[in-house]
Amino acid sequence: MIALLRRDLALAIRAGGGFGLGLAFFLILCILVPFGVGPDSGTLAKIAPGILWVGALLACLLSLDRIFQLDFEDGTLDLLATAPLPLEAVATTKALAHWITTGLPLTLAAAPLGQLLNLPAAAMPALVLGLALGTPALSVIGTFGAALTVGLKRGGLLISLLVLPLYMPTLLFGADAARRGAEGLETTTPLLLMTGISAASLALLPFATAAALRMNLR
Amino acid sequence: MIPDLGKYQDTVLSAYGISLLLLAAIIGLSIWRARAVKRQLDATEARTNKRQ
Amino acid sequence: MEFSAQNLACRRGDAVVLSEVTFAVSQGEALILRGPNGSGKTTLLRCLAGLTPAVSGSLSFSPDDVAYAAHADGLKAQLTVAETLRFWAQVFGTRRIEAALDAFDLRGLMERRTQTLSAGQKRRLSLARLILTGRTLWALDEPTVSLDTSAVAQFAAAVRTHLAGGGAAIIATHIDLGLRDAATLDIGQFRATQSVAHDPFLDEALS
Amino acid sequence: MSIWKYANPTQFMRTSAWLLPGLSVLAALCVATGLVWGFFFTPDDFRQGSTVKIIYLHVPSALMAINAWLMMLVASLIWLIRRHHVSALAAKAAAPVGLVMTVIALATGAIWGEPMWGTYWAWDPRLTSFLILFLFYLGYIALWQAIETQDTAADLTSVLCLVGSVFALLSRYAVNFWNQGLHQGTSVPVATGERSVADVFFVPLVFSMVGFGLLFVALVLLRTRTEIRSRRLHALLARERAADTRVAPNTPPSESPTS
Repeated sequence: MIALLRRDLALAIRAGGGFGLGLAFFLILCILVPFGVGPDSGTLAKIAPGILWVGALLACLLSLDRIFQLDFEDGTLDLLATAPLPLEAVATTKALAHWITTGLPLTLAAAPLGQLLNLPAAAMPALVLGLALGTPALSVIGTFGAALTVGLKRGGLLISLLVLPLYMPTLLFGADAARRGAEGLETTTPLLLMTGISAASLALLPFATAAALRMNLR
Repeated sequence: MIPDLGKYQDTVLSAYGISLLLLAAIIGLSIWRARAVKRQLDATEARTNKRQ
Repeated sequence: MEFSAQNLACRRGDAVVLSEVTFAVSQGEALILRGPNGSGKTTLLRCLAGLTPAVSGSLSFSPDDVAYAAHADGLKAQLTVAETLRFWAQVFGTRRIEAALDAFDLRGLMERRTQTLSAGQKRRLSLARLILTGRTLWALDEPTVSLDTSAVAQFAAAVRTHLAGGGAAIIATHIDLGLRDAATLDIGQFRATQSVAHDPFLDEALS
Repeated sequence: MSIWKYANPTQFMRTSAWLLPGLSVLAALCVATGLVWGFFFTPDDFRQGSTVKIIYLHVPSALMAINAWLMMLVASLIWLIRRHHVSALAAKAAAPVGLVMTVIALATGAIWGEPMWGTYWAWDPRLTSFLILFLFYLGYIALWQAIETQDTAADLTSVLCLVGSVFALLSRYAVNFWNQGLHQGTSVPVATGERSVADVFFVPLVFSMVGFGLLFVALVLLRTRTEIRSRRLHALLARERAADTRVAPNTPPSESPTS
């Protein structure tokens, strides 16, 4: 497992632009929104948590089809499937690698980039905590979507359609927690519910992902 | 014959209109596809039976 | 220990391609699969490797004994030769990669990135991986594609040492590898008679 | 052999052949009675006026939108466990019908809400969860189209349906959390059984609900038969192609690996 994780991270850094892709997209978003919505800090502050959450979601969606597609095309996936490593472990490791290159940098960058959107200070903790707890679910669910569409020609678009509804609970709870944080309300309940979803996804989805991979390699 | 629907006349009619249109669409599409596939299947079977 | 299959049926996509496949390979022996393209050599090898479950029939060994090598090399362009071999060594739990390096004379290329290697060198690297798997049965699909004569000789030597060490090999290839007592098996004879025989949709009564 | 004998294509085709006409007529009758009775012969509601008549479309279609997904879930499970082709094809056949039911529920819900909410779309939690269900249907149908090998398509869509159902349920409650909601109470809460709808409105509602249910079953039977015939068509064409390649002199084994 560690070998696969180290290999994926090394590959991400050397070829796939590594941490940069998600961050670049996030930066672009945080710059474009004020241009589009206008500099009035009142409206910006109100929509900042939601925009940051949607940005994190879209950044994840962007990099999903690369999770298995590259390994499928050069034959590595076949070799991994016949290796002693169970496919469930491969799925979890791939999700972790995706989170480290996409989810983690976004969580860390959310607060500083939030300043561009006049993110109210009160919303900061709930937003960052929410992203920290929510983005792993986005990666695990995304890996499941990637496994469903590995080997398909125009898989990228299809993944977004398949994964979007699966992202809804995490997005709804995460954005809600961030908005409550901004208004100074209690945020523990949405955060706890979202963590529950993340934990359940992390525990159960790799089995569905492995099953989907086996079906696709058949 | 249309009952007096009061000021919500167009609301109710549009709801019924759209729904019946959608129902007709799915029913029509299903029947049309059923016939098309049946025609193709019969043609292919005629051809393959002739070849055996 | 003998690796055998009894009336195996294998499918490719929706269609059953092979039926009643029966063969046996004992340790120290090699079996060469012959047959025109599309006759199902790859399908059979993927079935033995456990990638596609057999439609029917039985195997006397489990996929965990099989080291599979497909057409595609399965190499990452940005990794160096050493990193690739070390990765597969860790995955298969073997410690030292020297045996693989020497078998295909890759010592000189250790720090070279795979993308800078020639097709023949890449092929030798992907075959070197087999030695790291430590698995007894090698299932190889057209291994000598893009190899020059000296590389083919190297590959044949590696197979011989594997067989001498108590291993077995099933190789789909068109060229003569010079393995002395290798049996051959013509896949054409196992072509499934009605190629979609098991498809319930072909029931005569159903029309 | 219990009901599984209905799952093999030949038996299913024979049984559905005599079932379909009767069922379609019955469905048409029930839907017609429910809608005509509800539309022409029920009084206006004192608060909502005549818009209450939309209930005869909104409630049945919403109910069927959810039941369609449940039926697909059961069919997917049957496919994964017993590998019966008919149940996989029934799930594939039901998806578009479920999609249309969801769209009808969304459209009628939005139109019905417009006079009270002032806008067509007020992000009401229940309507929003139907919007999410709509996305699930779209993804499911798109996945079926995207994969050539039918058996792999059946496998993958079944897994998507299982995972999707869990997340659909989660979304249903996440949406409530996210917005209190303007939707009126459940008119026919299946769980508790008591109803907030006066008798005079209730009987036609039952008719149209039964009607929509029968219509759904009839459509699924029809579409499943078409899917079976389409699979048979492709199988015949595949066999024809295979026969042709065997007859034609097979090409000399070239070095390029294509088997």
